[in-house]
Amino acid sequence: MSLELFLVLGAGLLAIGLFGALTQQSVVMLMMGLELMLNGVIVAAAAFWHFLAPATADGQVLIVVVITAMAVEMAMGFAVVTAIFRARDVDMTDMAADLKE
Amino acid sequence: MGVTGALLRFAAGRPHILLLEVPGGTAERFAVEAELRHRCWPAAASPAEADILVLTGHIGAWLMPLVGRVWRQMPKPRVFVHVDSPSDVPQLLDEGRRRLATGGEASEVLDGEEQNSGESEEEHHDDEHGSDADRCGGNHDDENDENTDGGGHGNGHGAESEQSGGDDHGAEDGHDGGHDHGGGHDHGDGMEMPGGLGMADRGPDRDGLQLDQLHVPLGPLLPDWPVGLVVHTTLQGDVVQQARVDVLHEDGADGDFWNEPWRRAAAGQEVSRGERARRCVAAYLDGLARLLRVAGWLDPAVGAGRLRDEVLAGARADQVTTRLRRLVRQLRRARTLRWLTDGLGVLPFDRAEAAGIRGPALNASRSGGDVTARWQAWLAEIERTLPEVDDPAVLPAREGQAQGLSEEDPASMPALAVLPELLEGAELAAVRLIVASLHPNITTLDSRQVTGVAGD
Amino acid sequence: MVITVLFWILGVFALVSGALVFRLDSMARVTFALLASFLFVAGEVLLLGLSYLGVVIVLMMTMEMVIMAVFMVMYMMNPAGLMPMAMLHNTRGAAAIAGGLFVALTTGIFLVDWPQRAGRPPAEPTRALGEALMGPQMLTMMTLGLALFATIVATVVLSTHRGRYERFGDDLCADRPDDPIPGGVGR
Amino acid sequence: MTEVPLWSVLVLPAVLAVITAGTIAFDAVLAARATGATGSPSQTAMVPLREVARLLVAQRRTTVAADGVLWRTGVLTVPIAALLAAVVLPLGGVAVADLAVGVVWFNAMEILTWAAVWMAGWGPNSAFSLTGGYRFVAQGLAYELPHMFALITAATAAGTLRVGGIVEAQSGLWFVTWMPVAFVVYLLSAAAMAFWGPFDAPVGGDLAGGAAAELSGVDRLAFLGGRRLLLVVAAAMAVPLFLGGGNGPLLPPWLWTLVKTVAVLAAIVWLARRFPTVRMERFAEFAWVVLIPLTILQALIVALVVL
Repeated sequence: MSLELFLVLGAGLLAIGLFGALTQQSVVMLMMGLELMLNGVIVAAAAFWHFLAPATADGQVLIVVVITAMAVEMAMGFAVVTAIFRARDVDMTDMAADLKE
Repeated sequence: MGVTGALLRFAAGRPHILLLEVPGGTAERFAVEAELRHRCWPAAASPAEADILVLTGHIGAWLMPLVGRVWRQMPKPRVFVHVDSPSDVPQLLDEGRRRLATGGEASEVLDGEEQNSGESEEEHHDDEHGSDADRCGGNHDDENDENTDGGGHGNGHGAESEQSGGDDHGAEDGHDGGHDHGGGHDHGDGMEMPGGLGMADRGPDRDGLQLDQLHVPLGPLLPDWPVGLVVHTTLQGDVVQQARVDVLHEDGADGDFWNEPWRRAAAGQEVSRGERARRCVAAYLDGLARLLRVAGWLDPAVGAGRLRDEVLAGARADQVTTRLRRLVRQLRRARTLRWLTDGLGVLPFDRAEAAGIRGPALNASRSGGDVTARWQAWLAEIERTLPEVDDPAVLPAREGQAQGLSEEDPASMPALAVLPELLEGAELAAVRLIVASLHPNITTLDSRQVTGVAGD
Repeated sequence: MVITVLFWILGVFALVSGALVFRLDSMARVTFALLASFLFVAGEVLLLGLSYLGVVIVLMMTMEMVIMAVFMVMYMMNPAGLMPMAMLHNTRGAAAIAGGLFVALTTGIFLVDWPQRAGRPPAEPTRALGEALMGPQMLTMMTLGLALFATIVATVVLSTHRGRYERFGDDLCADRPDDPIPGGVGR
Repeated sequence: MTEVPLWSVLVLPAVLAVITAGTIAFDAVLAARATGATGSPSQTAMVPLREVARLLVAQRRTTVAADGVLWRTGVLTVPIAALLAAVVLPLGGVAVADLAVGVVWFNAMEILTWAAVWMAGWGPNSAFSLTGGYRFVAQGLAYELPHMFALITAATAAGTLRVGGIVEAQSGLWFVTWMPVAFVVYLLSAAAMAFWGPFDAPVGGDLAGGAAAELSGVDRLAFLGGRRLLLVVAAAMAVPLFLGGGNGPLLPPWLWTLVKTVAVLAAIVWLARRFPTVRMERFAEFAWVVLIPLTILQALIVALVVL
């Protein structure tokens, strides 16, 4: 167990999340990709705290901020999806792009 | 086998009973309920929970397949008991328990039915969606066929329900086309789904979103549900968007239990006023018991059921008055129950009058017209009628003819006419309460009198 | 030793369930695969000695994913996955980008000369976190919290189509709100 | 706090199972009293055993196009979450794991049932079952915030998240005396989290059993048994949080804990039969408009007192 291993795990989660966020057409699935990327950030932040600077709480604060960001992202995401869905009956990013018109 | 056998015998000491009533089985249902109370055997809410299926009433060729479906949804070991006469009940239940203790039934009439309709006995087909699709596939306008479909699921399990919340937005094309009543089937016209399931259509919901719809029939084989009623609902989530009422009417069913005194009086027999009053009080108590069970308040529901049985068995007024008044007082004071039923299923006075509703339900529509007003009107009616139960005066024959069912339960028939509009926009829990509060007593209806009647 | 084994198990499961999010057909399963990924990461965080944050991740993410499941089933095509279908675009490019990112990050991770561990973890990391959040940075955090809260409320308001004029009438004088399903208090 | 002896790992499930069986029997007694039947005490004591035997020999059902994975996961998660939540329960000063973040742990494990009940409702592919699952999510959203504030109130007063620490802080005055609102809200949410009456809408009879409508055999045993276990654990948690844990005169602490737990449980089970099922469309508004402000106010008062 070492810093590098945890960071590789975090990078793996980040890459999977990025892949999902880039490929998925649906807004909700895109959000899942984003959440998975943030998941990777959590692992990395916890590892940095534990292996590099356990005396300060900076890593912990980062995790708290990430968790909060996820909650906010989800609330906003669903609100936006609901609004789009109501207005145009679509939940796909490709179709939402047409909304620019 | 030794251990399993011992476990079976031990477990059969307290079997869960799924009690279903079909037209013509009211007196038998009361006998079974009384016996279950006496033995402390719990009532099952669904086939999956039940060990013994107890059916009261007349099962004709039309109901048989539906009963078979409920039967096949029950886990083994399982036992089927059909009660024909109230006096047989203790003996039949003992017999049922004995059969359960020895492993239940492998097959009988109901399993035979299974083969006829070409369904395999595989566990995986317990809900038979596949066969539904086969049977109903082509003929959407055939009322009878559709109702068969509905009823089978009507006990609420498995149901067509499928993937509620919804199948598929992608399926909107090719749907919706051939149905003349916005409900009907969810079996897709062309698209076949795994397991033979249909896909959901979509429709606007109350928040202005296009969401999936499901077509779920409620009844007729559903505990605590008016006998013979089938409500075809179109659900979004648990909100009923559309409701259509059907009545199960099968040839050969006996006359209704509730209007028996009037019928006898009309036929020239001597019937006392007290006997008539007993039926009235019992009918409202039975309605209360059902409403309270649906509301999830079991103890007073049991109390109402006990009082109902005592009144019917001929207890003198002074024997039951104290307890009856205590129950009425308890319910009048029940603030939580009022809080929960206020504002549900509001039936305005002019609408009620136009629909021809009379009696307590009409009185209730003067004072709010919601579910609360209706059950409170029952309480008032019980208190009003109770002193008459010992009246020995003979009921004149023409009163029997003139009042017939109307005196005993005036709400029943017009209630069906207003039911759909009350149910639309309500959630499932509210639907159950509204239906219970209208107490539609369907079996007495002539099938011609209701629009959209199905059956034979 | 036990901890190393646990790290590998939890890590592999976290990655696998993360990948399943984009492989499964059923939207319900997708949501709970993501939840599983979060729970395994929470396990890793617990391994690192951050008990409070690990448990909070379990708590927050379970709630979040259950709510997400509701929305997934409501808005998504094919929520039960009964109809196999692909809803992807630009798969190849995305795979290249994501793969490239992963390779770059991994290379970086092993090339960088990480500094030595500075200090020891405090006896109560939770208290240290609380003091960091509510100590010197208290005002910042409170402002941040309020701002985020306001954002949530604002977006939710924007996405509903019924406001107080619909509920209480145009002159806001109605005694009871006109809701499709009345609530228990009457506000 | 005492070192954790290994035996407690075995004793905890056993004690919980006995109390759970007692709860079922007590509920059966109350039900029998309502029917007017006079069941003999030995028959009543048999009720939980008969129920277990009945479900053990019954066949497990499946339904068409069921989501088996999520269904079984959901069903199994209920008892597992209840057991995990129970590890922080102190029995007279000894807990299986007196975690530094015990209160949050308890809360997190209890929230796992949200996912569990939803999955159990979703799995069988049946409308009533799914509605039951959704009802529990709605219920969770209604009860959870007041519940969290109630937990936070107790933790604030003790200045620690460790359950053992909260008990120690009550060696003088029990928390229930000066935070009654939090205690009442906690009891409400204990019934709500175990979807016990009057909050039993998710498995309500009007939905033919709701989330449990399609369950039979061992699955039903795990789901409904887990639900009762959860009720026991939630009620038992009220003791260290608000009722002084094992503190009390004369009796040894472990006995006091048991006595108080049984009393809280009996009260919940008895009260459940006194009310009809509360629907969330009504309760949610009440929870958010009335209970949340009340519990925040309670937490504020407690925080001011502690400062």
